[in-house]
Amino acid sequence: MALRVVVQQEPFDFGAEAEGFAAGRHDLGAVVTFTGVVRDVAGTLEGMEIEHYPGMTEKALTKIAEEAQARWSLGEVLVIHRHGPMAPGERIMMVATASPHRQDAFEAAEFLMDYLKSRAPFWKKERSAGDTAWVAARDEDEAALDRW
Amino acid sequence: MALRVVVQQEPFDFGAEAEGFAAGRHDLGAVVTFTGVVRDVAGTLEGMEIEHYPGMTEKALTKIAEEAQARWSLGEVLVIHRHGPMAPGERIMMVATASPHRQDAFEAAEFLMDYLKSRAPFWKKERSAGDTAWVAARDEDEAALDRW
Amino acid sequence: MIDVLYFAWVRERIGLPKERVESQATTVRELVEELRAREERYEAAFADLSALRVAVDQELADFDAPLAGVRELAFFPPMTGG
Amino acid sequence: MIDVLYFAWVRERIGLPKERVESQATTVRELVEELRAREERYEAAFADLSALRVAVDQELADFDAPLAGVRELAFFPPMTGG
Repeated sequence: MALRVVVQQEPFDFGAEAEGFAAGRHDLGAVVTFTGVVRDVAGTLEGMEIEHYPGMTEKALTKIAEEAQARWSLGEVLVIHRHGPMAPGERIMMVATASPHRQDAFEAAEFLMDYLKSRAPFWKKERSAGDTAWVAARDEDEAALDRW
Repeated sequence: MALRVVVQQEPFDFGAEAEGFAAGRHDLGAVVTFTGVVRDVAGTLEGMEIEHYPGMTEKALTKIAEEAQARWSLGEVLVIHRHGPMAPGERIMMVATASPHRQDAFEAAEFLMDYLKSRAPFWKKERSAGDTAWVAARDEDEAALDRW
Repeated sequence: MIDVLYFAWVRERIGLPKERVESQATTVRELVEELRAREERYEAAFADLSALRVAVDQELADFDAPLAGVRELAFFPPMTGG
Repeated sequence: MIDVLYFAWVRERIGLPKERVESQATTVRELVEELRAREERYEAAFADLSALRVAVDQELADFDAPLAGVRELAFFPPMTGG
Protein backbone atom coordinates (compact mmCIF):
# COMPACT_ATOMS: atom_id res chain seq x y z
CA MET A 1 0.00 0.00 0.00
CA ALA A 2 2.19 2.78 -1.30
CA LEU A 3 1.62 6.35 -0.20
CA ARG A 4 3.65 9.25 -1.59
CA VAL A 5 3.35 12.88 -0.51
CA VAL A 6 5.41 15.55 -2.24
CA VAL A 7 5.56 19.26 -1.34
CA GLN A 8 7.75 21.33 -3.62
CA GLN A 9 8.16 24.70 -5.27
CA GLU A 10 9.11 23.43 -8.74
CA PRO A 11 6.52 22.41 -11.33
CA PHE A 12 5.83 18.69 -11.42
CA ASP A 13 5.60 16.58 -14.57
CA PHE A 14 1.93 15.65 -14.60
CA GLY A 15 2.18 13.40 -17.66
CA ALA A 16 5.05 11.41 -16.17
CA GLU A 17 3.39 11.21 -12.74
CA ALA A 18 0.12 10.02 -14.30
CA GLU A 19 1.96 7.51 -16.47
CA GLY A 20 4.00 6.13 -13.59
CA PHE A 21 1.28 6.05 -10.94
CA ALA A 22 0.31 2.46 -10.05
CA ALA A 23 2.04 1.30 -13.23
CA GLY A 24 2.69 -2.40 -13.25
CA ARG A 25 0.02 -3.12 -10.63
CA HIS A 26 -2.27 -5.83 -11.96
CA ASP A 27 -4.60 -5.85 -8.97
CA LEU A 28 -5.86 -2.27 -9.28
CA GLY A 29 -8.45 -1.79 -12.00
CA ALA A 30 -9.33 1.84 -11.35
CA VAL A 31 -7.12 4.93 -11.26
CA VAL A 32 -8.39 8.46 -10.63
CA THR A 33 -6.38 11.67 -10.82
CA PHE A 34 -7.38 15.19 -9.89
CA THR A 35 -5.32 18.19 -10.95
CA GLY A 36 -5.76 21.75 -9.73
CA VAL A 37 -4.76 24.50 -12.16
CA VAL A 38 -4.20 28.24 -11.57
CA ARG A 39 -7.46 29.62 -12.89
CA ASP A 40 -7.88 32.99 -14.52
CA VAL A 41 -11.48 33.42 -15.60
CA ALA A 42 -11.42 37.15 -16.27
CA GLY A 43 -8.07 37.12 -18.03
CA THR A 44 -6.72 39.67 -15.54
CA LEU A 45 -4.74 37.42 -13.22
CA GLU A 46 -1.03 38.13 -13.37
CA GLY A 47 0.05 35.42 -11.03
CA MET A 48 -0.52 33.51 -7.85
CA GLU A 49 1.67 32.77 -4.87
CA ILE A 50 1.08 29.93 -2.48
CA GLU A 51 2.40 30.16 1.08
CA HIS A 52 2.56 27.05 3.22
CA TYR A 53 3.68 25.84 6.63
CA PRO A 54 6.81 23.73 6.13
CA GLY A 55 6.73 20.70 8.38
CA MET A 56 3.04 20.83 9.14
CA THR A 57 2.15 20.66 5.42
CA GLU A 58 3.77 17.27 4.90
CA LYS A 59 2.28 15.94 8.15
CA ALA A 60 -1.21 17.16 7.31
CA LEU A 61 -1.13 15.73 3.78
CA THR A 62 0.21 12.39 4.99
CA LYS A 63 -2.49 12.20 7.65
CA ILE A 64 -5.21 12.92 5.07
CA ALA A 65 -3.79 10.30 2.70
CA GLU A 66 -3.58 7.72 5.51
CA GLU A 67 -7.18 8.46 6.46
CA ALA A 68 -8.21 7.84 2.83
CA GLN A 69 -6.33 4.53 2.85
CA ALA A 70 -8.10 3.53 6.06
CA ARG A 71 -11.53 4.29 4.63
CA TRP A 72 -11.24 2.89 1.13
CA SER A 73 -9.56 -0.03 -0.55
CA LEU A 74 -6.59 1.79 -2.08
CA GLY A 75 -3.48 0.21 -3.49
CA GLU A 76 -1.69 3.48 -4.14
CA VAL A 77 -2.13 7.11 -3.14
CA LEU A 78 -0.19 10.11 -4.42
CA VAL A 79 -0.42 13.76 -3.36
CA ILE A 80 1.74 16.48 -4.90
CA HIS A 81 1.28 20.13 -3.94
CA ARG A 82 3.38 23.10 -4.98
CA HIS A 83 4.06 26.35 -3.15
CA GLY A 84 5.64 29.61 -4.27
CA PRO A 85 4.87 31.70 -7.36
CA MET A 86 2.80 30.30 -10.25
CA ALA A 87 1.41 31.62 -13.52
CA PRO A 88 -2.16 31.22 -14.84
CA GLY A 89 -2.66 27.79 -16.38
CA GLU A 90 0.10 26.18 -14.31
CA ARG A 91 -0.70 23.04 -12.35
CA ILE A 92 -0.82 23.68 -8.61
CA MET A 93 -1.30 20.18 -7.31
CA MET A 94 -2.52 16.68 -8.04
CA VAL A 95 -3.87 13.69 -6.19
CA ALA A 96 -4.09 10.17 -7.56
CA THR A 97 -5.79 7.07 -6.19
CA ALA A 98 -5.70 3.47 -7.40
CA SER A 99 -8.17 0.85 -6.25
CA PRO A 100 -9.64 -2.46 -7.33
CA HIS A 101 -12.98 -0.63 -7.71
CA ARG A 102 -13.85 2.61 -9.45
CA GLN A 103 -16.18 3.87 -6.73
CA ASP A 104 -13.42 3.61 -4.14
CA ALA A 105 -10.93 5.41 -6.38
CA PHE A 106 -13.40 8.23 -7.07
CA GLU A 107 -14.59 8.68 -3.50
CA ALA A 108 -11.07 8.59 -2.08
CA ALA A 109 -9.90 11.24 -4.58
CA GLU A 110 -12.83 13.50 -3.67
CA PHE A 111 -12.18 12.96 0.02
CA LEU A 112 -8.49 13.83 -0.44
CA MET A 113 -9.42 17.02 -2.27
CA ASP A 114 -12.07 18.09 0.23
CA TYR A 115 -9.70 17.64 3.16
CA LEU A 116 -6.66 19.04 1.40
CA LYS A 117 -8.61 22.22 0.53
CA SER A 118 -9.60 23.02 4.10
CA ARG A 119 -7.16 21.13 6.32
CA ALA A 120 -3.73 21.37 4.71
CA PRO A 121 -1.86 24.60 5.50
CA PHE A 122 -1.73 26.35 2.13
CA TRP A 123 -2.79 29.93 1.43
CA LYS A 124 -3.25 31.46 -2.00
CA LYS A 125 -2.52 35.06 -2.85
CA GLU A 126 -3.56 36.39 -6.25
CA ARG A 127 -1.99 39.30 -8.12
CA SER A 128 -4.11 41.27 -10.59
CA ALA A 129 -3.37 44.70 -12.04
CA GLY A 130 -0.47 45.09 -9.62
CA ASP A 131 -2.63 44.47 -6.53
CA THR A 132 -2.36 41.36 -4.42
CA ALA A 133 -5.15 39.78 -2.37
CA TRP A 134 -5.41 36.65 -0.25
CA VAL A 135 -7.97 34.23 -1.61
CA ALA A 136 -10.82 33.84 0.89
CA ALA A 137 -11.84 30.35 1.98
CA ARG A 138 -15.24 29.38 0.62
CA ASP A 139 -18.03 28.19 2.90
CA GLU A 140 -18.77 25.43 0.38
CA ASP A 141 -15.28 24.03 0.88
CA GLU A 142 -15.75 23.78 4.62
CA ALA A 143 -19.26 22.36 4.12
CA ALA A 144 -17.89 19.73 1.72
CA LEU A 145 -16.25 17.99 4.70
CA ASP A 146 -19.62 17.17 6.20
CA ARG A 147 -20.32 14.42 3.74
CA TRP A 148 -17.43 12.24 4.92
CA MET B 1 -16.25 23.22 -25.48
CA ALA B 2 -14.06 20.51 -26.91
CA LEU B 3 -15.17 16.91 -26.94
CA ARG B 4 -12.99 14.08 -28.19
CA VAL B 5 -13.98 10.42 -28.46
CA VAL B 6 -11.46 7.82 -29.57
CA VAL B 7 -12.11 4.11 -30.15
CA GLN B 8 -9.06 2.13 -31.14
CA GLN B 9 -7.32 -1.20 -30.83
CA GLU B 10 -3.81 0.12 -30.13
CA PRO B 11 -2.66 1.13 -26.65
CA PHE B 12 -2.97 4.83 -25.93
CA ASP B 13 -0.29 6.97 -24.31
CA PHE B 14 -1.91 7.83 -20.98
CA GLY B 15 0.89 10.12 -19.82
CA ALA B 16 0.77 12.15 -23.03
CA GLU B 17 -3.03 12.27 -23.05
CA ALA B 18 -3.12 13.40 -19.43
CA GLU B 19 -0.41 15.99 -20.07
CA GLY B 20 -2.13 17.39 -23.16
CA PHE B 21 -5.70 17.37 -21.88
CA ALA B 22 -7.02 20.92 -21.37
CA ALA B 23 -3.41 22.15 -21.50
CA GLY B 24 -3.19 25.88 -22.01
CA ARG B 25 -6.74 26.47 -20.76
CA HIS B 26 -6.62 29.17 -18.08
CA ASP B 27 -10.35 29.08 -17.32
CA LEU B 28 -10.53 25.49 -16.10
CA GLY B 29 -9.22 24.99 -12.58
CA ALA B 30 -10.12 21.34 -12.14
CA VAL B 31 -9.15 18.29 -14.19
CA VAL B 32 -10.19 14.72 -13.39
CA THR B 33 -9.07 11.56 -15.15
CA PHE B 34 -10.27 8.01 -14.71
CA THR B 35 -8.34 5.07 -16.13
CA GLY B 36 -9.53 1.48 -16.33
CA VAL B 37 -6.87 -1.21 -16.19
CA VAL B 38 -7.06 -4.94 -17.00
CA ARG B 39 -7.27 -6.36 -13.52
CA ASP B 40 -5.92 -9.70 -12.45
CA VAL B 41 -6.54 -10.20 -8.76
CA ALA B 42 -5.83 -13.92 -8.58
CA GLY B 43 -2.76 -13.79 -10.80
CA THR B 44 -4.35 -16.36 -13.14
CA LEU B 45 -5.61 -14.09 -15.92
CA GLU B 46 -3.81 -14.74 -19.19
CA GLY B 47 -5.49 -12.01 -21.15
CA MET B 48 -8.65 -10.18 -22.02
CA GLU B 49 -10.36 -9.44 -25.29
CA ILE B 50 -12.85 -6.64 -25.78
CA GLU B 51 -15.43 -6.89 -28.52
CA HIS B 52 -17.35 -3.81 -29.56
CA TYR B 53 -19.95 -2.64 -32.06
CA PRO B 54 -18.19 -0.44 -34.62
CA GLY B 55 -20.31 2.54 -35.50
CA MET B 56 -22.59 2.34 -32.52
CA THR B 57 -19.66 2.53 -30.09
CA GLU B 58 -18.55 5.97 -31.28
CA LYS B 59 -22.16 7.23 -31.34
CA ALA B 60 -22.92 5.94 -27.85
CA LEU B 61 -19.75 7.41 -26.35
CA THR B 62 -20.32 10.76 -28.05
CA LYS B 63 -23.90 10.85 -26.79
CA ILE B 64 -22.78 10.10 -23.22
CA ALA B 65 -20.08 12.79 -23.42
CA GLU B 66 -22.57 15.33 -24.80
CA GLU B 67 -24.98 14.51 -22.02
CA ALA B 68 -22.22 15.16 -19.48
CA GLN B 69 -21.47 18.51 -21.13
CA ALA B 70 -25.15 19.42 -20.95
CA ARG B 71 -25.36 18.61 -17.24
CA TRP B 72 -22.12 20.06 -15.93
CA SER B 73 -19.94 23.03 -16.67
CA LEU B 74 -17.22 21.30 -18.68
CA GLY B 75 -14.63 22.99 -20.83
CA GLU B 76 -13.18 19.75 -22.18
CA VAL B 77 -14.18 16.10 -22.29
CA LEU B 78 -12.11 13.16 -23.52
CA VAL B 79 -13.08 9.50 -23.82
CA ILE B 80 -10.66 6.85 -25.12
CA HIS B 81 -11.65 3.18 -25.19
CA ARG B 82 -9.73 0.27 -26.64
CA HIS B 83 -10.99 -2.98 -28.11
CA GLY B 84 -9.21 -6.19 -29.07
CA PRO B 85 -6.74 -8.24 -27.04
CA MET B 86 -5.10 -6.86 -23.90
CA ALA B 87 -2.75 -8.17 -21.22
CA PRO B 88 -3.15 -7.83 -17.43
CA GLY B 89 -2.07 -4.38 -16.25
CA GLU B 90 -2.74 -2.74 -19.63
CA ARG B 91 -4.92 0.35 -19.73
CA ILE B 92 -8.32 -0.35 -21.29
CA MET B 93 -9.77 3.12 -21.37
CA MET B 94 -9.74 6.60 -19.90
CA VAL B 95 -12.07 9.52 -19.47
CA ALA B 96 -11.02 13.06 -18.63
CA THR B 97 -13.06 16.10 -17.66
CA ALA B 98 -12.02 19.72 -17.16
CA SER B 99 -14.21 22.27 -15.42
CA PRO B 100 -13.95 25.56 -13.57
CA HIS B 101 -15.05 23.66 -10.43
CA ARG B 102 -13.80 20.44 -8.93
CA GLN B 103 -17.23 19.10 -8.05
CA ASP B 104 -18.34 19.36 -11.68
CA ALA B 105 -15.19 17.66 -12.94
CA PHE B 106 -15.60 14.78 -10.46
CA GLU B 107 -19.32 14.27 -10.99
CA ALA B 108 -19.05 14.40 -14.76
CA ALA B 109 -16.24 11.83 -14.75
CA GLU B 110 -18.29 9.48 -12.54
CA PHE B 111 -21.32 9.98 -14.75
CA LEU B 112 -19.27 9.20 -17.87
CA MET B 113 -17.96 6.02 -16.27
CA ASP B 114 -21.34 4.86 -15.01
CA TYR B 115 -22.94 5.32 -18.42
CA LEU B 116 -19.99 4.01 -20.37
CA LYS B 117 -20.01 0.80 -18.29
CA SER B 118 -23.62 -0.07 -18.99
CA ARG B 119 -24.57 1.85 -22.14
CA ALA B 120 -21.61 1.70 -24.51
CA PRO B 121 -21.41 -1.51 -26.58
CA PHE B 122 -18.28 -3.20 -25.24
CA TRP B 123 -18.04 -6.78 -24.02
CA LYS B 124 -15.14 -8.27 -22.11
CA LYS B 125 -13.97 -11.84 -22.43
CA GLU B 126 -11.34 -13.14 -20.05
CA ARG B 127 -8.91 -15.98 -20.66
CA SER B 128 -7.61 -17.98 -17.69
CA ALA B 129 -5.90 -21.36 -17.76
CA GLY B 130 -6.79 -21.73 -21.42
CA ASP B 131 -10.52 -21.19 -20.83
CA THR B 132 -12.37 -18.11 -21.98
CA ALA B 133 -15.45 -16.63 -20.35
CA TRP B 134 -17.53 -13.54 -21.02
CA VAL B 135 -17.50 -11.15 -18.09
CA ALA B 136 -20.99 -10.85 -16.62
CA ALA B 137 -22.51 -7.41 -16.14
CA ARG B 138 -22.81 -6.48 -12.47
CA ASP B 139 -26.10 -5.40 -10.95
CA GLU B 140 -24.26 -2.61 -9.14
CA ASP B 141 -23.19 -1.15 -12.46
CA GLU B 142 -26.76 -0.96 -13.70
CA ALA B 143 -27.90 0.39 -10.32
CA ALA B 144 -25.21 3.08 -10.46
CA LEU B 145 -27.19 4.80 -13.22
CA ASP B 146 -30.05 5.54 -10.84
CA ARG B 147 -28.20 8.30 -9.09
CA TRP B 148 -28.04 10.52 -12.18
CA MET C 1 -34.51 -6.84 -45.42
CA ILE C 2 -32.85 -5.96 -42.16
CA ASP C 3 -29.21 -6.34 -41.22
CA VAL C 4 -29.12 -8.27 -37.96
CA LEU C 5 -25.90 -8.19 -35.92
CA TYR C 6 -24.90 -10.37 -32.98
CA PHE C 7 -22.22 -9.66 -30.41
CA ALA C 8 -20.40 -11.50 -27.62
CA TRP C 9 -22.01 -14.79 -26.55
CA VAL C 10 -25.08 -14.11 -28.69
CA ARG C 11 -22.76 -14.12 -31.72
CA GLU C 12 -21.10 -17.30 -30.49
CA ARG C 13 -24.36 -19.15 -29.90
CA ILE C 14 -25.83 -18.17 -33.23
CA GLY C 15 -22.53 -18.82 -34.92
CA LEU C 16 -22.26 -15.72 -37.06
CA PRO C 17 -21.71 -12.00 -36.53
CA LYS C 18 -24.22 -10.68 -39.04
CA GLU C 19 -26.93 -11.77 -41.43
CA ARG C 20 -29.64 -10.25 -43.59
CA VAL C 21 -33.14 -11.25 -42.50
CA GLU C 22 -36.29 -11.14 -44.56
CA SER C 23 -39.30 -10.74 -42.30
CA GLN C 24 -42.79 -9.33 -42.02
CA ALA C 25 -42.39 -8.83 -38.27
CA THR C 26 -43.52 -5.40 -37.09
CA THR C 27 -41.63 -5.32 -33.79
CA VAL C 28 -38.28 -6.55 -32.53
CA ARG C 29 -40.08 -9.06 -30.32
CA GLU C 30 -41.93 -10.55 -33.31
CA LEU C 31 -38.68 -10.90 -35.22
CA VAL C 32 -37.08 -12.63 -32.26
CA GLU C 33 -39.99 -15.11 -32.14
CA GLU C 34 -39.55 -15.85 -35.87
CA LEU C 35 -35.85 -16.49 -35.36
CA ARG C 36 -36.43 -18.71 -32.31
CA ALA C 37 -38.83 -20.84 -34.33
CA ARG C 38 -36.30 -21.16 -37.10
CA GLU C 39 -33.41 -23.11 -35.55
CA GLU C 40 -32.15 -24.43 -32.24
CA ARG C 41 -29.16 -22.04 -32.18
CA TYR C 42 -31.52 -19.05 -32.22
CA GLU C 43 -33.63 -20.62 -29.50
CA ALA C 44 -30.44 -21.05 -27.44
CA ALA C 45 -29.46 -17.42 -27.95
CA PHE C 46 -32.88 -15.86 -27.37
CA ALA C 47 -34.22 -18.14 -24.63
CA ASP C 48 -34.00 -15.45 -21.94
CA LEU C 49 -34.70 -11.99 -23.30
CA SER C 50 -34.07 -10.42 -19.89
CA ALA C 51 -30.39 -11.36 -20.40
CA LEU C 52 -30.31 -9.56 -23.75
CA ARG C 53 -30.14 -6.03 -25.03
CA VAL C 54 -31.19 -4.76 -28.44
CA ALA C 55 -30.08 -1.80 -30.53
CA VAL C 56 -32.21 -0.45 -33.35
CA ASP C 57 -30.19 1.46 -35.94
CA GLN C 58 -27.36 1.68 -33.40
CA GLU C 59 -29.47 3.11 -30.57
CA LEU C 60 -30.45 1.09 -27.50
CA ALA C 61 -34.14 0.19 -27.71
CA ASP C 62 -36.59 -2.23 -26.17
CA PHE C 63 -38.07 -5.38 -27.58
CA ASP C 64 -41.34 -3.68 -28.39
CA ALA C 65 -39.65 -1.19 -30.72
CA PRO C 66 -41.29 -1.08 -34.19
CA LEU C 67 -39.34 -2.33 -37.19
CA ALA C 68 -40.81 -0.01 -39.82
CA GLY C 69 -37.97 1.74 -41.64
CA VAL C 70 -35.30 0.01 -39.54
CA ARG C 71 -32.12 -0.93 -41.39
CA GLU C 72 -29.97 -2.45 -38.67
CA LEU C 73 -30.78 -4.48 -35.57
CA ALA C 74 -28.27 -5.78 -33.07
CA PHE C 75 -28.59 -8.28 -30.21
CA PHE C 76 -26.09 -8.62 -27.41
CA PRO C 77 -25.69 -9.24 -23.67
CA PRO C 78 -25.52 -6.37 -21.15
CA MET C 79 -22.43 -4.28 -21.78
CA THR C 80 -19.27 -4.65 -19.73
CA GLY C 81 -16.98 -1.87 -20.89
CA GLY C 82 -14.90 0.55 -18.86
CA MET D 1 9.20 29.91 25.65
CA ILE D 2 7.01 29.03 22.71
CA ASP D 3 7.77 29.50 19.01
CA VAL D 4 4.83 31.36 17.52
CA LEU D 5 4.42 31.32 13.74
CA TYR D 6 2.17 33.48 11.58
CA PHE D 7 1.04 32.81 8.02
CA ALA D 8 -0.70 34.65 5.18
CA TRP D 9 -2.43 37.88 6.22
CA VAL D 10 -1.83 37.17 9.90
CA ARG D 11 1.89 37.26 9.15
CA GLU D 12 1.46 40.46 7.16
CA ARG D 13 -0.55 42.23 9.87
CA ILE D 14 1.82 41.27 12.64
CA GLY D 15 4.79 42.02 10.42
CA LEU D 16 6.88 38.95 11.06
CA PRO D 17 6.73 35.24 10.31
CA LYS D 18 7.91 33.89 13.65
CA GLU D 19 8.85 34.96 17.14
CA ARG D 20 9.63 33.43 20.52
CA VAL D 21 7.10 34.32 23.17
CA GLU D 22 7.56 34.18 26.93
CA SER D 23 4.21 33.70 28.61
CA GLN D 24 2.45 32.24 31.63
CA ALA D 25 -0.72 31.66 29.60
CA THR D 26 -2.21 28.19 30.07
CA THR D 27 -4.32 28.09 26.89
CA VAL D 28 -4.03 29.38 23.34
CA ARG D 29 -6.83 31.83 24.04
CA GLU D 30 -4.99 33.32 27.03
CA LEU D 31 -1.86 33.75 24.96
CA VAL D 32 -3.87 35.49 22.22
CA GLU D 33 -5.29 37.89 24.83
CA GLU D 34 -1.78 38.68 26.07
CA LEU D 35 -0.61 39.40 22.54
CA ARG D 36 -3.65 41.58 21.74
CA ALA D 37 -2.95 43.67 24.84
CA ARG D 38 0.65 44.07 23.79
CA GLU D 39 0.49 46.07 20.53
CA GLU D 40 -1.94 47.37 17.96
CA ARG D 41 -0.68 45.03 15.21
CA TYR D 42 -1.60 41.99 17.32
CA GLU D 43 -4.99 43.50 18.05
CA ALA D 44 -5.46 43.96 14.28
CA ALA D 45 -4.49 40.36 13.55
CA PHE D 46 -6.48 38.72 16.36
CA ALA D 47 -9.58 40.94 16.39
CA ASP D 48 -11.84 38.22 14.97
CA LEU D 49 -10.86 34.76 16.15
CA SER D 50 -13.60 33.16 14.05
CA ALA D 51 -11.55 34.19 10.98
CA LEU D 52 -8.46 32.44 12.35
CA ARG D 53 -7.17 28.93 12.74
CA VAL D 54 -4.54 27.69 15.15
CA ALA D 55 -2.12 24.78 15.03
CA VAL D 56 -0.50 23.42 18.18
CA ASP D 57 2.75 21.60 17.48
CA GLN D 58 1.72 21.40 13.81
CA GLU D 59 -1.71 19.89 14.46
CA LEU D 60 -4.94 21.85 14.01
CA ALA D 61 -6.38 22.67 17.41
CA ASP D 62 -8.89 25.02 18.96
CA PHE D 63 -8.34 28.17 20.96
CA ASP D 64 -9.01 26.41 24.24
CA ALA D 65 -6.13 23.99 23.71
CA PRO D 66 -3.74 23.87 26.71
CA LEU D 67 -0.21 25.21 26.29
CA ALA D 68 1.55 22.89 28.73
CA GLY D 69 4.45 21.22 26.94
CA VAL D 70 3.72 22.97 23.65
CA ARG D 71 6.76 24.01 21.62
CA GLU D 72 5.23 25.56 18.52
CA LEU D 73 2.04 27.51 17.93
CA ALA D 74 0.87 28.84 14.57
CA PHE D 75 -1.89 31.27 13.66
CA PHE D 76 -3.31 31.65 10.15
CA PRO D 77 -6.51 32.23 8.18
CA PRO D 78 -8.66 29.33 6.88
CA MET D 79 -6.67 27.31 4.35
CA THR D 80 -7.13 27.71 0.62
CA GLY D 81 -5.01 25.00 -0.99
CA GLY D 82 -5.89 22.61 -3.78
